[in-house]
Amino acid sequence: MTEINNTIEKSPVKLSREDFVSDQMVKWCPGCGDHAVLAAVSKVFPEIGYKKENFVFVSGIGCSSRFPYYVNTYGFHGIHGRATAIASGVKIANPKLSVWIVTGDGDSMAIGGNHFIHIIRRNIDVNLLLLNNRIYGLTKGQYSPTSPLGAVTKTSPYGTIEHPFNPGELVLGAQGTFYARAIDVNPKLMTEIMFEAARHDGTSVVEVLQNCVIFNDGAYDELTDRATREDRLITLQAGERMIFGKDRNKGLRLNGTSIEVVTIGENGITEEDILIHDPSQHDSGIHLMLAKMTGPDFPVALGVIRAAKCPTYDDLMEEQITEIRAKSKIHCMDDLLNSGDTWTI
Amino acid sequence: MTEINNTIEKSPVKLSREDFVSDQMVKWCPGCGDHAVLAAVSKVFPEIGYKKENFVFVSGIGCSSRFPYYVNTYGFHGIHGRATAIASGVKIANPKLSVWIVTGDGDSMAIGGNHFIHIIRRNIDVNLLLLNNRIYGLTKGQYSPTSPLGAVTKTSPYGTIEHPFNPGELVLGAQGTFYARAIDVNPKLMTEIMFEAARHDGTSVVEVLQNCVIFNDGAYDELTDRATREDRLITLQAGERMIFGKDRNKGLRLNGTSIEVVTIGENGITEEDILIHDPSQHDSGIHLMLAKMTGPDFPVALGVIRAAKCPTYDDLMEEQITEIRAKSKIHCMDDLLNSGDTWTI
Amino acid sequence: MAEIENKVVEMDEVVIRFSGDSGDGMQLTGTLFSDTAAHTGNDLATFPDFPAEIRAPHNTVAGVSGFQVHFGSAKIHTSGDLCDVLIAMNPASLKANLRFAKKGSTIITDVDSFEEKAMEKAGYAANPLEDGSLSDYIVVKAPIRMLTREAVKELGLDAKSADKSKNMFTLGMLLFMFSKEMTYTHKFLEVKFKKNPTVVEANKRVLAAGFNYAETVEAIKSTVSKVPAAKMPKGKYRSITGNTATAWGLMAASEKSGRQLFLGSYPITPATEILMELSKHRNLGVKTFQAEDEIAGVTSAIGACFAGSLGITTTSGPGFSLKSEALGLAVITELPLVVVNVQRSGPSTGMPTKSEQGDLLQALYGRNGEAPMLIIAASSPVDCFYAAFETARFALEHMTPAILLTDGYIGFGSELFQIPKMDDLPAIVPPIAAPNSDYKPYRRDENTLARQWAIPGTEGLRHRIGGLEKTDVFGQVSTDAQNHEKMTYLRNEKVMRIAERLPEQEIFGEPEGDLLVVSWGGTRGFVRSAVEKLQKEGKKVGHAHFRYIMPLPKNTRQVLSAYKKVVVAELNAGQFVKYLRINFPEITFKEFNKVQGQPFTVIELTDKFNQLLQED
Amino acid sequence: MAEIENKVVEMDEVVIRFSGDSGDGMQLTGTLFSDTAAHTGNDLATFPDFPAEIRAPHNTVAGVSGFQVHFGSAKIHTSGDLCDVLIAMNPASLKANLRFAKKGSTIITDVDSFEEKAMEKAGYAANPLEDGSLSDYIVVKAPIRMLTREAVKELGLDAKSADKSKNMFTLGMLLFMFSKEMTYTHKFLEVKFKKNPTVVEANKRVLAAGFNYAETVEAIKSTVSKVPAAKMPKGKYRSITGNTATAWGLMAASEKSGRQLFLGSYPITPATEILMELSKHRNLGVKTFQAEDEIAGVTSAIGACFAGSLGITTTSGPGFSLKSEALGLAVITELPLVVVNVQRSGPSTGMPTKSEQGDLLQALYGRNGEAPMLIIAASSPVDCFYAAFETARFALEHMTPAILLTDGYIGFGSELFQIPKMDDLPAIVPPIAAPNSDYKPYRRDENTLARQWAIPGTEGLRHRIGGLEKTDVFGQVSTDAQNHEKMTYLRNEKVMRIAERLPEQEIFGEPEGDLLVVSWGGTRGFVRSAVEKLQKEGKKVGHAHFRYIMPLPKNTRQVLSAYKKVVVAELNAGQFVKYLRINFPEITFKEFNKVQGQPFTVIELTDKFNQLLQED
Ligand SMILES: Cc1ncc(C[n+]2csc(CCOP(=O)(O)OP(=O)(O)O)c2C)c(N)n1
Ligand SMILES: Cc1ncc(C[n+]2csc(CCOP(=O)(O)OP(=O)(O)O)c2C)c(N)n1
Ligand code: SF4
Ligand code: SF4
Ligand SMILES: [Mg+2]
Ligand SMILES: [Mg+2]
Repeated sequence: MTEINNTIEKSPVKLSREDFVSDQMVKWCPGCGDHAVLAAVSKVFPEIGYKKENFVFVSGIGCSSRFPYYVNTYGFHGIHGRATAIASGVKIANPKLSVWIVTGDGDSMAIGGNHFIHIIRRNIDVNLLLLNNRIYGLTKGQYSPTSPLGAVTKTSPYGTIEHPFNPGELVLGAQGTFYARAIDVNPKLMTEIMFEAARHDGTSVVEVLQNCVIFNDGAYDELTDRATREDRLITLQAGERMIFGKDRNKGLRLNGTSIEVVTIGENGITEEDILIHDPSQHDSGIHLMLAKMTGPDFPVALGVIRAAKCPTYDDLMEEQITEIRAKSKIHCMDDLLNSGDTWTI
Repeated sequence: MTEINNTIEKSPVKLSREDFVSDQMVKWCPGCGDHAVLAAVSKVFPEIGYKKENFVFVSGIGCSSRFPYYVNTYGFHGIHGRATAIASGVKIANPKLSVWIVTGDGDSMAIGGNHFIHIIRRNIDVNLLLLNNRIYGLTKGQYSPTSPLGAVTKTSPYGTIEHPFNPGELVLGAQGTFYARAIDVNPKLMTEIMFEAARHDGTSVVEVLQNCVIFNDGAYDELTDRATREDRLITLQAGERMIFGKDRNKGLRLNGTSIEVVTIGENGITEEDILIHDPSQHDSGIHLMLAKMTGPDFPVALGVIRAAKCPTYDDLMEEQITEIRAKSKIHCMDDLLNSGDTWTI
Repeated sequence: MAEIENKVVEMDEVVIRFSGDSGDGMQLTGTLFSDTAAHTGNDLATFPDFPAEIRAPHNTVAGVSGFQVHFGSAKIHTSGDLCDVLIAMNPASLKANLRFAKKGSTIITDVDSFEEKAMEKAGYAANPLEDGSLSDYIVVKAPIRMLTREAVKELGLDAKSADKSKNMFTLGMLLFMFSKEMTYTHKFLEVKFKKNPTVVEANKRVLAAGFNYAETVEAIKSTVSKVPAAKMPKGKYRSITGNTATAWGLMAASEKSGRQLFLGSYPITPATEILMELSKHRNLGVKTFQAEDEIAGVTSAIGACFAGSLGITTTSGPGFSLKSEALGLAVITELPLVVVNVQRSGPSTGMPTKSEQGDLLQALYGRNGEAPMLIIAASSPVDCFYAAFETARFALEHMTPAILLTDGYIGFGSELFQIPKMDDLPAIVPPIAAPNSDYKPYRRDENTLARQWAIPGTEGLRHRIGGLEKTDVFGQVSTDAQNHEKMTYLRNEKVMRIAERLPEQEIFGEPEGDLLVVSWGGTRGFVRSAVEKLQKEGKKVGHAHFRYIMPLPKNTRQVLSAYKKVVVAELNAGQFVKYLRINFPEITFKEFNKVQGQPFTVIELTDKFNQLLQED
Repeated sequence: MAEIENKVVEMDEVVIRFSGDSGDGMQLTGTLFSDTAAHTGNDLATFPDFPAEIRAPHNTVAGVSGFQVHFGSAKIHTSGDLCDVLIAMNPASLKANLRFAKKGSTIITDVDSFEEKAMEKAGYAANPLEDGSLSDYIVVKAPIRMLTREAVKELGLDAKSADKSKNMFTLGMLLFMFSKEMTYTHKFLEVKFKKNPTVVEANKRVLAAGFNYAETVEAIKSTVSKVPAAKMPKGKYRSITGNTATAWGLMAASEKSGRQLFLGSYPITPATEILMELSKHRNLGVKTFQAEDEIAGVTSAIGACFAGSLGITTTSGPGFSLKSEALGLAVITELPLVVVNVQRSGPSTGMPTKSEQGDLLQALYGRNGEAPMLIIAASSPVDCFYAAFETARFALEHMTPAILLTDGYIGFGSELFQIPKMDDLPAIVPPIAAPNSDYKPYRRDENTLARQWAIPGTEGLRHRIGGLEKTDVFGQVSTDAQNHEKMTYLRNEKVMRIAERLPEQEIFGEPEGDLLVVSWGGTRGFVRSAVEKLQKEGKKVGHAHFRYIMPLPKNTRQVLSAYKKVVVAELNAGQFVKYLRINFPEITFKEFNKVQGQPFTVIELTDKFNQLLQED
């Protein structure tokens, strides 16, 4: 991981994970995937290297949104669905803070869907951890916008009749500049992705496939089962070919307008035919195809799928202020009050 | 246009545009693009052929949202941003109504963004006319989520610092099954598209590029100017090649993962090389590329860009009711009250 | 059994509190005990006390789950204050629940769970079973875990599986203690585990083991008691929670009115159960729409109302706030929307699992502009059924949006419900406009002032309504000054006229006296119990419990003037009393407010009322 | 000019109403006339009357745009009731505005616009200028269009371009009528069109043509009048609208407190101008965030507050409703959020361009749970500056969210503003926690009960707050019953203690008397004028106008008890009076309510007060 360079002040001393451990009892269910995310955060924050008082966590409501209590930074536990909007205010007000949003699939994409697409569109420089367990955990098991069609839950006893969002697709549809997918059982990948999210200027959305052991256990079994996972997952790395499989002999390539899975060594296919991953590519078409891939025909993509450069809202705001300030003749309220059409009696 | 076939009752007599003219004074500014949409609606409704009492218009708030007052159907002028949610209730409650939403770029994608993406995700069978003038008209000229970056408006005197949504991209990112783009100055295309929208089972989003003569005049000049428009626009037709240009010698084809503009007759390119438009294709990758195309390098696509088959929420609801009803032993409240664990004293 | 019956003490009423770790099955144990009592003729009320977290760490106070049942041979109004028997399945549950135990009550503990580490996690420095701190109680130290494992050993169950039936041991003990048979539980087990006979057998054996063990314990044997059957009206009964009752009341109104039920709702504690319950009833044509947020919940319901359905939205405080704007739309379009607010402790997210009556003023005034709505407050779990039915009925017949206020306490609580016959419920006849009639959107019925409902799809009634002010009768968009004032007063008057159809407000007690206790909503049971107690002591105390908030019953002024003093008791900082002061400025009101996220206790009420009786 | 001055009549005050088609430039004409009057020493107030539609069809009543100015030689409180001069640039504007003209007033019409088709579109069956229907007025039938075209013919302008300066002709006439010079307008034109000298010249010629024409008209010549300069405090002045004043007041508070101003807002009539104004001031570091909706507006502002800014959100009724839930969050996190609600006529979308005072009870009670906020109401366009400043000041110093109520009438209206010096405004010192201090999120200042503000980025103050109830001092998540009650009362008491810092409520008039008129917010001017009028007639009437709503000034009870009768006058169905009844049950209040989307008129107020004085 190369160093991060931006306007957020770095810590003069090397921090450790203990610097971010809070004194609160962690009350998630034993076995919940959220624990792994917490562990990854406290591991990666010292590496990111900002002063500890420059980190701010903002969340909404949900099991996942209890996160801020469990990590020793500045923290704001908001209201349901509004973490993204609250965080927008925090970051615009003070761009020198490293702002992290923790949200659930319901919090971000059900009630919070509007702020979610708008923060992404504006490309405000925050990092968003979307803990996607495809269920409402805190309210005990109702379906969410990511629950698969037909899912039987407390509010869909006969199966849902709703097509789910694919978070990656929605992010890209909203002009997203950074989208990555991690999974709770792979902490190493999670910390790598978090580091990249921190490095990215703009809204970084990190979807974590997170198991809710109580209300949706096994939602990602296919992707975590040792027997199948290597054939069901592909971990994308910038600059590397999209190769996967137990025998590392499967790959992705383009066929006409669609992506397809091929086997290296069959039908004359060689490594050269396999696509090379470029998360920084401006055109999001291929990123979309990668984000959409799903079983059984395709492997699910993990890793940083998109990380494209684009000006951030907060930078543009600061630039505009600097520029207008330099041009204007009005420097304080007394100037303003006395400007324009006035007269004396 | 082939006939529409669904459960909505048809009129036994042939209706005419007069059947849909309301007795209210139309109060849009002279020259506003909204007038053209109104004209197109009253022209196409008789062709769609439903009984006139089966049409319902639902709108939010905005200039465009005054629409229901100006057309003689059942109408509900809602509150800002909620037309999509209100219409969801209308359609689910009575799937035998033909439900039309009229909304603006602010109404649908600013305050109404959440309901917008969710109605699309659920694929509720309504028709949504999105009158996109890239400005807030009714409140007199503030920028909207579709105003281009840098736009100078009443609330962005120094230019906006926000990246706009592309409505088509957002629709597809939200799992849209129907997306079309029309322009106010082309009434024929508009009525054709509206007819196709009515035919489509699921949420049909029709974006109309609409000129606001007062607060954003000329937003689409490039696309309406006789001198340039044929080179700046491409009108897509199902089953036809994507050819455009004053001389009908330009076309679109795929190059690697991207779309490109080519000239027929140059560099050995023949008509055969040009892509054929298939709005019904399930994979939305190519539709996304088409929806995203923008000047100066690409023509802007008009016409039905996507119309893919997918079960609708309202049909699934009715099916579920029929199925569960047939299975259940409880047929009325007395049955329910007396079911399960009871005892007599 | 003969032996037992010899020693039994008769008791009028008993409160038992079950508590244990989230995984200990205390909700089920409590429910089974309650059902047994109900089937044997007791009246009863129950209340579950869930932890705020889904499954907080094992053996922590945060992870304790509780269930309280109050059963008796007379009318039971509440799930009880303090308990006569406390079950504590581990140290944390003892820690969390001791404050609910009466002095002198029996505490049944699983002594096997009082291990070093568990006690430490619960925050005990020393073993409370041994340090004398429980000397005011009768403590039963039962080796529940050990005896449970013992009981199923023969069946070849491992310790982990065996431990899952520990709760049956406890249940067996309690059945013995209160002279109840095991048959109800047997039947339940046979149905529930019909695919797994070993589990049935294991549970039955553990149940019997507990039952038999109790007999060997001196402390229990000497206190075995029996609560005789209550004299309840003859009829068919079931047990029901407030949230289920609300759902059913709305469904009953749908059936009676012939209007399809459409629910647009977003999950939120403690209202989610209504959505969950209604989503089960596709068989009765119920359409539930789990919306993306509360705003879509209410606006989809408004859309459904426009389309001719009984449109409903259910929520709790924060969600209710989000609906404010849309409620204004329902007011100005005069559609029969029903909003259920299962109140919880605020402000903001507050204490989501705790109950409060904090949203009354918001229900009355929480909308921009003058936006009056009908408001009814349910007073008990069973009353949720009738209150929901009535709210929908008046909404539909008077074409007004309406709010039903319940709360987490009565929503989660349960009572015995004498099953009504649908034929006995009043008819509901909404003013639906006839096809091709001379329809004007805002023409009103002379008496009720209700406008007519013209349902899309009906021939000859095409019209447009919406959130802008409209002209009287004709419904054209208008900014006319006089018209706006007229419409404002008409909308208000329409709601006020519903008072003509309401029963008179009753006083429980003498028609006049020293102290009138006023309450509203879910506190009825506690207040009634307290007043009954004082009345028995010969004090001139009366009770006026309000279900109808807006409008108030016509005789309210008279009722409030009948006693020397009036005190308004409510679970907030004083909201109904503000509303009464506005309406009856000439009357002096005293207040008794509690803002703790907890129900009243009878004792604090009687203390307060006694004090008021003595004051000058 | 000498000649004119010979005939002038002196007048104390005059009301002029300009009206015409949306495109006729009446807003500009009115503003230029007003500015001229102001520069010549008159006090004044103005109010624009926009059409609801952006540009409704030409010549329709829906498309009429109006502007009223009230200027005088004494203190001017309002933009006036009925006008002395009505300008009607076309038949529709006559139709729409005649009801605002005093009997006997002068009506100036562009006779050229009274063409058949235009009259029909305006809804006139016969020409009102000729059918005798205006016999109660002095009607000036000026051929404005013709003479305007004439005046610029030499410059080679076509009819369409010429017609654009018709308004200058009218302005010229009025300047003559009220003995004002044309110099101010000349200067304005020179600046505005500095790139186009022909346009400057054309406008100047038309202006002069109007001026000269007026002299030739007998009806005008005989009524030429002069309103002498007012005796105003010495100082520097400018004219300001309420919305701009609000924006500037907030900016002043930002500068004084050293807290960056962050505005999160979504456009809505009539509040949008505040967002528009603030977005101009990047030069002063103002950050405006045009949010995707009102909820993002308020929650982003809460986020900014958390981050150490003066976080603000501005809106009107429907948007205010949407913010309800988030306001609860600001209450429980105790952050200094400022919410501005520029009230408009409700319920729901209601009449968006009309003003009302309908959101008071919502401001007080429109949140779930017990969620008290500071509430201040501005009483005039200029007072918006001071009220906004004060609202922000108390919010910041007491760490409480606060609501500023204004309304469409004072928001769009303008007054003359004596420019204050920033040094003369009070300091603002928020309780910001020092780096590495022993910080506890909910430890409070002994006097104010304000908690400290620990700003992210500060060393040693990491902490977490949020919407769940927290323990006193330490700020841990808690469902403890006693703690919740304590925190509930602390949050309330903190707001109530602000009363210690408020000035005493004043009575305008004698300390005691027969009738005390109580009002609040934007109605101050009308009520004050009415009371002044009655006082001049010797009646014992006083006026108590409230700016501080929550908390009320400490001496309020005393003030309300000083007079024999108390009447509360407000532009709603009676909201402040409800609040007063709650707080002062012992006082009898009478009500005068108006719910028409229109301001009071002095005449209806005096009528009502006279009636109350006579009643027993
Ligand atoms: C305004 C509002 N509506 C509803 C709720 C209830 N609620 C709390 S969390 C939640 C959903 C949680 O799901 P998700 O965001 O996926 O988080 P998870 O618990 O699964 O981590 C809901 C519906 C609330 N607290 N506030
Ligand atoms: C809750 C609420 N917020 C804000 C408004 C004010 N408002 C009305 S329409 C509108 C935007 C209109 O823009 P758009 O949807 O693009 O429609 P257009 O007028 O351009 O057709 C706004 C902000 C409102 N009426 N209600
Ligand atoms: S309910 Fe599910 S998501 Fe919530 S803490 Fe438990 S396992 Fe995790
Ligand atoms: S303001 Fe613009 S969008 Fe609105 S009616 Fe006028 S031209 Fe049309
Ligand atoms: Mg979830
Ligand atoms: Mg628009």
